[in-house]
Amino acid sequence: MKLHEYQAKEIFACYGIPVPRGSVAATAGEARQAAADLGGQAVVKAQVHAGGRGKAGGIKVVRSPEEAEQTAREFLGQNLVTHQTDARGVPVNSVLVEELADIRRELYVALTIDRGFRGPVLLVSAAGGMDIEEVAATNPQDIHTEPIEPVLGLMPYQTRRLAARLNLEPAQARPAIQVLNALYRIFTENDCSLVEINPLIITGDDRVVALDAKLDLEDDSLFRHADLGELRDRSQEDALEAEAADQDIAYVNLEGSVGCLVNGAGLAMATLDVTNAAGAAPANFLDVGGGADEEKVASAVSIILSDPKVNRVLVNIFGGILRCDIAARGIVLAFERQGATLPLIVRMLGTNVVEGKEILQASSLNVTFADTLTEAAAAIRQAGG
Amino acid sequence: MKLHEYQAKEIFACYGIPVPRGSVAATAGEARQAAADLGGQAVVKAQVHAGGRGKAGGIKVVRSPEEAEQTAREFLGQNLVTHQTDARGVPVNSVLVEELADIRRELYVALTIDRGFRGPVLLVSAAGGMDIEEVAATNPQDIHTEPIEPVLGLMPYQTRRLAARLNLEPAQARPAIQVLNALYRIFTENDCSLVEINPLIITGDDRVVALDAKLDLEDDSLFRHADLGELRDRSQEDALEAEAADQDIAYVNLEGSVGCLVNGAGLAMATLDVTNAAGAAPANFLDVGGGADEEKVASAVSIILSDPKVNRVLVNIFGGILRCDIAARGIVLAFERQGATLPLIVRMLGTNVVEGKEILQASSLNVTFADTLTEAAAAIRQAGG
Amino acid sequence: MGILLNEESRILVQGITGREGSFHARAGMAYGTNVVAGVTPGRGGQLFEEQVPVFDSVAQAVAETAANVSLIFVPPPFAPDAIAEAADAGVPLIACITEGVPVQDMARIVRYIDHKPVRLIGPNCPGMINPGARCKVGIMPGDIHLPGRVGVVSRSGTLTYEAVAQLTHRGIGQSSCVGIGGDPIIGTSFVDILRLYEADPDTDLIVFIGEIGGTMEQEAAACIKAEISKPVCTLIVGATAPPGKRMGHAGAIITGDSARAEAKIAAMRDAGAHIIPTPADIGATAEAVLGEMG
Amino acid sequence: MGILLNEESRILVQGITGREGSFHARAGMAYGTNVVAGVTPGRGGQLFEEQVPVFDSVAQAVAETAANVSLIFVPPPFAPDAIAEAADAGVPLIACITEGVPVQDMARIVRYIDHKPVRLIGPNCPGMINPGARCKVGIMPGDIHLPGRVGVVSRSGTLTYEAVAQLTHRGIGQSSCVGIGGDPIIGTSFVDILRLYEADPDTDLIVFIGEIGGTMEQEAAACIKAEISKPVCTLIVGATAPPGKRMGHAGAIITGDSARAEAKIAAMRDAGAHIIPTPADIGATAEAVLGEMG
Repeated sequence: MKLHEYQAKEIFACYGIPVPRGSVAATAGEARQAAADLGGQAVVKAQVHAGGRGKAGGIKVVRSPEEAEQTAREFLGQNLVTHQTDARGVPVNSVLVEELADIRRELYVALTIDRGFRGPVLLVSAAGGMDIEEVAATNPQDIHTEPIEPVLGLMPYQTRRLAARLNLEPAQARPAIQVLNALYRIFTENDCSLVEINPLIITGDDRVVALDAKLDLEDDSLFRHADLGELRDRSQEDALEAEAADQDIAYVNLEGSVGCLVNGAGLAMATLDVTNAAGAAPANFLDVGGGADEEKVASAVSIILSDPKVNRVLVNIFGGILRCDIAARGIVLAFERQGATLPLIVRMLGTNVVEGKEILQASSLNVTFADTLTEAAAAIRQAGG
Repeated sequence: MKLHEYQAKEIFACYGIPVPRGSVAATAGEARQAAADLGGQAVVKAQVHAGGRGKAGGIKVVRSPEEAEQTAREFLGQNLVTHQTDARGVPVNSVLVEELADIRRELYVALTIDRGFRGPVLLVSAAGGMDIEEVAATNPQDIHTEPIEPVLGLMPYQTRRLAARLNLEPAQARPAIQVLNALYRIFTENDCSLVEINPLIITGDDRVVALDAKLDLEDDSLFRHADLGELRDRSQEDALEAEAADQDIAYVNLEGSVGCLVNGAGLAMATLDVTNAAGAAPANFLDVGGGADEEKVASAVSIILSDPKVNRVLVNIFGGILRCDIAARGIVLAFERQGATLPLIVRMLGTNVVEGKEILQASSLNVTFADTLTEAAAAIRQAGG
Repeated sequence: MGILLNEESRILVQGITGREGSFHARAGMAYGTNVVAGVTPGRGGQLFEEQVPVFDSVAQAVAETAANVSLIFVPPPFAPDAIAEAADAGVPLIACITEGVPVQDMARIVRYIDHKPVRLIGPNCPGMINPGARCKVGIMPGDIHLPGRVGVVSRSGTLTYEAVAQLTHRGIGQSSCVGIGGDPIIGTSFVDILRLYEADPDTDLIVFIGEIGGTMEQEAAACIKAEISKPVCTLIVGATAPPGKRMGHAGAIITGDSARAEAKIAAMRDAGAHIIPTPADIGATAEAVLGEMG
Repeated sequence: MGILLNEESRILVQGITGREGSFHARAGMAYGTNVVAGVTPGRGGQLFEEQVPVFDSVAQAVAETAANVSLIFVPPPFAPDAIAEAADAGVPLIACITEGVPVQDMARIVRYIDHKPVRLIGPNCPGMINPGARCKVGIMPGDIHLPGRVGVVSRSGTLTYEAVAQLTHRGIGQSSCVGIGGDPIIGTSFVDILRLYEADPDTDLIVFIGEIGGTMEQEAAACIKAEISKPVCTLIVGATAPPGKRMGHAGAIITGDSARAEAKIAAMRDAGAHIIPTPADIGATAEAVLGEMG
């Protein structure tokens, strides 16, 4: 789950990480007032769950409260399209109005889980303010990492080493190290999957300030952070993906026309590959999950059917935890509820497969059965006619 | 460093461990008021840094505010002698006045460091309210332990297991497990060397309450708990031992007449053994420590000389971190400051031993040198004559 | 013989009285698995299916039944505790099926286990099966398996079944099948399983199913190149997944070039693995390689 | 040969610019120890005693000088970090002299180290010395030692020197001497050192100095009984310490019967160790046992 910059900065401030003075505004009037409170000059930042705001025009420096009001009016209610969003972009419902910063240096700092290390790693780079993935691709030696042993936590020798790699002067190293320690506490105490400051700036008077803030919470740990769960902003999410997520269905909206209902992430990806190999394009990735009941399967199918791009549906279920008869009932339920008549290609194997097929056969649905992935690919081509 | 029961209970309460209602009183009038606030009936508990208060008459049930006042008057300003104190006892400067408890069961719970496990262990017993060391000696099977891996912390399966060993009913297990979890947080977050509740009671209505509270802080970690360091009550400590501790000198007052100045705890114990084997009795254990300078050695000698039991002084210094010349200068300084003329047996070896002996020889002190422990033993006998 | 499981495996099911736990315990028993105990705190003393004793703790279950494999189905918030309890009780092999276990809990758990003679499979995995020993410790449908001499290893569940079904369809049996799980932090890696297959005298060929995301396939490729003498058939799925999108709980996040399918396929090809062109070709590729081996 | 240290030992001193660090680095160099580097954060680039380069970090020091032993003198609040830094930098042998290290920090540090090929001696210890190799890593006075074939091990510092002085006085040399430290949680136990001496072809006899408190001497006795073929002379100090009193930082707390000197002496006698009657008899007892060995 993603937080907005202003929400992340509130958490940062609680942990003692310096952030610019400022306030969030939901209306142009509030933005005007916020800029006035800062003395007129300010930076107005669109609050969206997407990186690349700067290049996309979502961050503007203003020289007066009037200009702040005008800029907020331009931002609010519009969709911002960045290289991380799709073509529709994401809606701007609030802006953050902040004091201008006196930037001497821009650093990059982040914490995430490293699969290889099997624990958290701290990453820093002197190349702050840039696209860090590009830095990683082109100049990997400019990114410095410290794996953090959970039993020890972030140790002083590690933060000293990072400060040295960033060429920080002694007066800057101390506050920078405090930021790193606070960031680790934020990461662990809130079960984050990512905390990122880009840029972490050093000001002309050697203060260290988080100019931006990114904080992603690990979905699987939200059960113990009820307060943080309330910060979710559904307006920033793809409507279908959000609906799916509510039901614990992994769904990603894609560009094609073949709706895919699959159980298991790996098989779901394999299904995309098979669909593509068949010369068709999948409309979505969908993993209905292992513990799905009839209703959850029906919800998943409804999500697929509510996507206007979809002109045929491919079901690829390998019965394990999810039994084929349950899946079949859910599919029939959803098709009948919506009165859908789209062609349905069904490939089922595993637990209770016979019962599953019988249920589908007994229904009014336009079903083509496939026994293998090869047959399924042929059927997709056929149905796409 | 030890805390008083009432101080420990304040910390317990902060961590959500239920404690009896009550308040601490430094005067008989305050005790009267405290009992009145509780409705008259109360228990009055002498606040001293020593176990065995109950048997020693330091805990009394009172039936009225007047009786509370009377009891407090008897306690306050007196010394309480328990089996854990010496014959002088320790002064009672405050009493804790608490509501009477409805005791159904008495449990024992403690957390400490286990050297073998090299980490914290949680101990529980159904034999609460008793001398736990006696339980451990006579019925070790009645004490249940759970080692706690620092990387995991106290895990639910462990507290479930302890609750089962204590034969707790489900309604009691939940609050008891909450107490165990809180106790572990107290232990780790405050760098305790011991946290103990004896008894942890189960009330008639299945509440779990800490009737007593013992909390020892690890001295070596006090530097990061400045607030807790302020809770130190010097009145409870042996004056000489407290003075020594202030200077980071390990000193234990004993019963004999041979003052001992030694560097290193092991050699200091060996020196006690040698002194005893020589038929004499040491007046103290004293380890002046490795990093001692001249002034610290002088302080140590002054502590020895201020003990009226001492009629001769044995110095056993093996120069390492502490150089013999530094030790010699400190000894001379202290003797001369106090104008002491007691016989001094000096056994010195190691770094700068020649210079050390020269300094002592050049002084006005009544010195007998010994080269070996055997010679030192002989000199002790001689000087004791 | 196969790996991890054999005729001596005595299975304990943690969470046996829950919906999934009971379903799969029954399915395992129906397959022939020697389920000797169940654990559900507070349910000690019950009998599961009128034959399997249920205990309050893993330690009790191990003491009473000499269970030596634990299969975990408890809900995600309790899974780290269940794993630690099994490890503490001395269970040498643990499979945690539970999906959605907090990642930072797992970071601590794997370090705890590193100190102990314990192998953890998962979490968020389908488990493992040894068809020859009729021993199924997981959620895979047992009847698609056929005893034989091909070792299967995969990150995910249903894709493993797909691989097995294609093999069995062509009469190619399996020595063992293991799904190591798709979470960011798991107990046993591809490399661990590859080494076990290499050492297993009853495995002739390894079918390896990888995915986009992370670099575990590259590490496996390095291991194959350096240590594995047996032929490996490799499928990497996710080649057509769009970049920058998160594909379900498998944690298939395309983060950098090395996480992409092409990079993984290249590493595997360089390691001498036989590349399976599409997910539909698993059985055919294995059959062809076995044919070459004669 | 001796244990832990030899002619190949290249010593790094953490805290070399401090009062104690500089004193003992100098003393070690004067004894003949190959001190190759120092570390003090913020002092990198300096030269200690005009010959030993000082670095900002252990990793730099190891990279530049191939140091393979670290001797730590930093103040107690920073000692856990110094140990972890040395372990992380791959230093295989660390001696932490610092007294007063927080115990719960050490509980975490020893677990971190358990994962690594690192041996930690201490903290709160005198260190170790190999007189034959003229290598001194600690705070013991070097000149009391004599090269020879007796291995000394003790919890505490000055009592170790006492033992060594009595041995040297009688012309009995030492293969190695190690003080393992008196804190509740230490990196290396008596048992670890006993095994090293057992395996060392140049050690004929072991002098073991124990203390009241804890049960480490009993564990050592069990090891001696089961594993140690070489004769062991044992002194246990603290027999006349009053019960219930804490005797300094050595952590000599008399908690139960097994922590008392009598129990430890009995365990050692049962293990076949030669009991040294009083602290004055260390040299005489060793001499007598060596005489019996012929």
